[in-house]
Amino acid sequence: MGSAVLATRGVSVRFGGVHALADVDFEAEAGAITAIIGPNGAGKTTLLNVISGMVAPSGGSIRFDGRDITAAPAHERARAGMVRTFQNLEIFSNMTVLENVAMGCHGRLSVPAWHSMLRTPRSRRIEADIRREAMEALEFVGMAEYAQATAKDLAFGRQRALELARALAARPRLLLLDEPAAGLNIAETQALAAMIVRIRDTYGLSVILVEHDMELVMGISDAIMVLCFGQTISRGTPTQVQKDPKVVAAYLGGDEE
Amino acid sequence: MDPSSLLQYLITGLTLGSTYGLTALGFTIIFNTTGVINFAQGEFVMLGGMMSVYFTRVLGLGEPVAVVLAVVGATVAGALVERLAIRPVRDCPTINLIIITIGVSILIRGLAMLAWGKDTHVLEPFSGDRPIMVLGAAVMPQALWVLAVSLLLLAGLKAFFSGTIHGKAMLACSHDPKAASLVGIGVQRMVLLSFMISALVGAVGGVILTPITMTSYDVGIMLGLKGFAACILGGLGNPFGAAAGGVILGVLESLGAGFVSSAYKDALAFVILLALLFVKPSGLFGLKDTKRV
Amino acid sequence: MKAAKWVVALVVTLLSGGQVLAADAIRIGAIFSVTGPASFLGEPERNTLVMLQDKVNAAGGVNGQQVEVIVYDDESDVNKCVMAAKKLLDQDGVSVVIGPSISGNTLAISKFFSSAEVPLVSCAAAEKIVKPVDPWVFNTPQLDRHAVTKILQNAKAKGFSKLAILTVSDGYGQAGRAVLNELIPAGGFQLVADEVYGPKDTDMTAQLTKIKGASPDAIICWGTNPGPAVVARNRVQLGLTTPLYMSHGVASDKFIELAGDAAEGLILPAGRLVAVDLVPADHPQKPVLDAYVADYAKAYNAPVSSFGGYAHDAFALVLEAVRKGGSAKAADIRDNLEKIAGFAGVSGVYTYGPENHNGLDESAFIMVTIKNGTWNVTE
Amino acid sequence: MSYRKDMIWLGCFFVLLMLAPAALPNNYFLTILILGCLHSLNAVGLCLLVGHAGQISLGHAGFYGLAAYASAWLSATAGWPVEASMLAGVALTVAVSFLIGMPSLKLKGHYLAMATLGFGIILSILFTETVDITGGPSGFVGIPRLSFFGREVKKDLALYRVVAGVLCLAVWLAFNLLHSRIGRALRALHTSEKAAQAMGVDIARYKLFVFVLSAAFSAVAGVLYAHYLTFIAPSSFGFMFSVELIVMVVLGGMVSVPGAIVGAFFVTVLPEFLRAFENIEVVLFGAILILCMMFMPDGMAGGWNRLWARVRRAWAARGASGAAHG
Repeated sequence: MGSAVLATRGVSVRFGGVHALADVDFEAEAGAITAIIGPNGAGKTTLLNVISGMVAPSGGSIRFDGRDITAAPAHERARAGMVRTFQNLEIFSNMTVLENVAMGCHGRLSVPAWHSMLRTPRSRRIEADIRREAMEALEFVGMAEYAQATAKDLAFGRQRALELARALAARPRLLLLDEPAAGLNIAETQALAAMIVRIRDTYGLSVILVEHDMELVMGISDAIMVLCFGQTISRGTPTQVQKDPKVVAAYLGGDEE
Repeated sequence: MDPSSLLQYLITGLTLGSTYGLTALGFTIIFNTTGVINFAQGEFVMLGGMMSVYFTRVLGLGEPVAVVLAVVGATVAGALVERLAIRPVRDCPTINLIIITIGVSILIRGLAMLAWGKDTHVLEPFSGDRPIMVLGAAVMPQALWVLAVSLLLLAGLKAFFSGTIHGKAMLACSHDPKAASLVGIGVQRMVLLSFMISALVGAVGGVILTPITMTSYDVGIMLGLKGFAACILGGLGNPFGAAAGGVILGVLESLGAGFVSSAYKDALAFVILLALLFVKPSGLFGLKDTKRV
Repeated sequence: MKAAKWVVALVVTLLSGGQVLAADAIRIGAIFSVTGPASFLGEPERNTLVMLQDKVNAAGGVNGQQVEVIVYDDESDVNKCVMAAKKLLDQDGVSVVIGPSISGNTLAISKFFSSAEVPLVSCAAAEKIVKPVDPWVFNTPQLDRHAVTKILQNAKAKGFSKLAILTVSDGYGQAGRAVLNELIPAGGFQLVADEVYGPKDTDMTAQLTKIKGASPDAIICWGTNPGPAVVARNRVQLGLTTPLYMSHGVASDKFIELAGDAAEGLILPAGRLVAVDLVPADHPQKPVLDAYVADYAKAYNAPVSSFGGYAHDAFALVLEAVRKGGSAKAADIRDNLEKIAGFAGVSGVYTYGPENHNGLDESAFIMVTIKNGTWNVTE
Repeated sequence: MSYRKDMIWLGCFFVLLMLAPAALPNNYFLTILILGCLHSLNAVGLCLLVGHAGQISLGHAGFYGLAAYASAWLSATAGWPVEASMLAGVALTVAVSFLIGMPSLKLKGHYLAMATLGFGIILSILFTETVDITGGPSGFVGIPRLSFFGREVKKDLALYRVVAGVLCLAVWLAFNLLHSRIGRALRALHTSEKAAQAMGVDIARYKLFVFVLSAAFSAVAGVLYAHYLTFIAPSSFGFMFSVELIVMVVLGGMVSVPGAIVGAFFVTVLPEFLRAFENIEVVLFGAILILCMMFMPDGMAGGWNRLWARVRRAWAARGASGAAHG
């Protein structure tokens, strides 16, 4: 398994007395789209939060590109090339679309603060680079024309695309998508699926996908892990997982899904 | 240090702390329904004290009548503040509302100064000023009044919030105003009610404190400041935390003055408050993370 | 650009708002803390000055010239005081200024007066104002040093040796504390406790308990209302029988009202204004005191305060200088102020000189005791 | 607003500041202008901190005072040259704000307000009680006047130009910052700390940076204040002044630097206007504050923008109808 871009070993998370995650081993291979699925409350988003550094695990370790990042804060993980989106849209609502995407370049195109304050030539060059690359990312998701709009004025689907563009502008090696299809209609979901594949193919990055929409997951995933009540109950290719009786039982006995 | 001195410091701190706690209680009630720190809270306390002085001295009313009138007057003032200054801008960001309450406090203070002058006034203690000696420490009868009324108010609020429809509705507003209005609670009415109740609590405090602390048009600033500190110390949103925070602050000040230095007693109290905040970022009895300002 | 238009509009309004005054009147500026924490000083001072202005003008003015008093309120704030001083000097072109009410503000603006060469007659008491002597700066209140000396004389006579002090942490208390710390050891006393309370504090039990532990023969409290009234009350509440001296800062009926029964037996130095009825008829201050009390009662239907007296004396001294020198020019007023000797005012008998810009001594004070809710002279 | 528009505004503002004294008859107005500029300097720093990064501070009066006292003590008591004292005063304040900011900025909302308020009060108690150093409540007397290389800035006019120049410089720095990646990061962490972190923003560092920067602005204002007035007293640096500074920023519209400056001048000058009303002044001030917040919820900057938009619409409508008639 030398090609795993991300691997967790024995990750556990407790909220109060509840085990949100129990001893989870997870791996995502480089260049692959890996999905995490499971019924509501299975701990999918918690796992994503642990991976991205938003939640500290109570046990276990996380390796990214072979480096142990268990103790690294979220912003360092982002700078190391791991960028995520959020299930409940965390766009910078009062900023313009372009500025939102420019935030994606923040960690990568950096310059000491005094350059920015004095607006030195170096700072101006960086700002120009940021602007150019942010526009490229916007063009990639087909939103160049909205560059100057205020983010909160966009339609919901566009806000999702904006989050994706913002993540892309960071040129991540690993993209974490937290329920990117939530709230999208069928057509939009199909476009999203195509977009995710195109992103992977164009930039050669790895994707970890947490998603409820089974059609989307089964359609584009290379590997799937199924969580139930904080524990891994199955893993494999989409076909393997679909046939796994434990998975079927979990979903049927689970809830509304 | 002999034990009777220590006891005296504790008693002093407790009395002082009750004054802070009472102000803090008012802060909590408004914060819980609106998320606003009402900078005019100290002014309600001042109004209670000044009005009872006015009614007894100038109008020559008996103390019980004057006290009731003063509390009613301050409650009306609380209602007016909500109707005239808060309701018209209810959709504004919290910080705007806070600035408005600063304006309200300046306004009320100014009006009080115009109406009643800049002098300091006293009110006769309710049951004389002959101290009761306890193990060599003096306890003022009025201090007992303060403690008793504070406890009564706390118990009353507790009963109100957990036992009455209106109280429960107010709590609901604090948790989720949208949901509250969906289930048919008039959020605006609750906000009005919260201003009235907190003005009432403040005014009662002002009335019972005045015999100990005296009063003048500008006492509200200091009380507001200490009351806010007490609130934060106890954990915003928790009435019992607020009362406890007040008492802790008062005792800290009194012990600081007694054992460390009277010049630095306030500084000492704030140093300890800050240290506690850094260990417990949402106060001693904080219920939940608060929203940002 | 918005700021631009705004400022221009503002300037125009300010300019047009400037008063136009009679050209031949003697212009006297005044800065008092009419509002803010020090309003208990500034309000009677302002009232006194306005009253005296009307009285003098009604009587035909000084040397045939009317007097024009321009009063600004510094709101007890040093920035506002500086602005008021600049306004008086640069815009109103006054030839002398009376005030400010508080020491800090006086110290903040005094150098403007030396450089503008306009005399300033302050109503604040700090020694720093007149020591070292600034040729252009005078003051009228009795110095803290004189009050402390009076208290210590009394304490010595009573055979006290261990003293405790309790002072307020504002400018008044700080100045008193410094003098007390100097004169108590110098007078052969032992200072056993040195406690402080805040200007807004409402309970001094803790400080008094600590003082009690040091078992002094007497306590000296230095502050202005309402703090000392709280101290007096707390002392009784704690059952303390140690004698308590107060400063002249509380020498007003208001203090007795605030302290109530707890004021009984307290001793303090006070100007004669506090007990006008007790001043012998042949005392040089008697006519001045009587007139001031009567005028003030008539004009404001309110009791006088010694603070108003400071403004009274400042105004009277300035007019005396104008009258004597026959000139209302700034430099002449300064020169003639220094020549004033034996001039009876409300606060005492003034004798200024090139090295003495305060003009009073201990004789400006009498020691009084509060008995049955009123003042009694103890010497 | 684009960077270019901001620069044009700054240019106009600078010219206005430099020309203003010519229209003023005397020193009294200069005093107001100088204080207005110093308050603006404070407000611009707070605008970055409160308006953009969303971190409240009720302790900046303490920083203003700390720098003023440090520079006053170094120059008057320790005999340092004024320039060196001012630098040291600012440096000390920056260091102190760093130490205060580190633990405080972990707190949020009202708790952060309380922590900064607490530090502000502790500082102001120190100013009052360390009588031997600060002169205590009656103030610090005999601070040397502002001077450069041994040459004292005697005239108020010259001193005003220095202060106005420093203000413009500070505004320039603020504009540069706001139009850079740092400004974006500050606004981003204001809206969503989670998302900002996910974009690689070290939010603790950025909060601390902007906190220290705003303290530095206040410190620069403080040292200039001390060496302008040559007298300082603790009452100028109390809790109420911190509140007043926040009022200036909010009145200005929170996020607008020009707004903060207008707010600062407004709060500085308004009492001078109201002085004629004597005792009613305080009441009027309170009422005006309430009315401003009611009718200009997004501050003076917002009010101006709306007014301007309306004027432009009216203009366009008139132009259109004119064209139709023609």
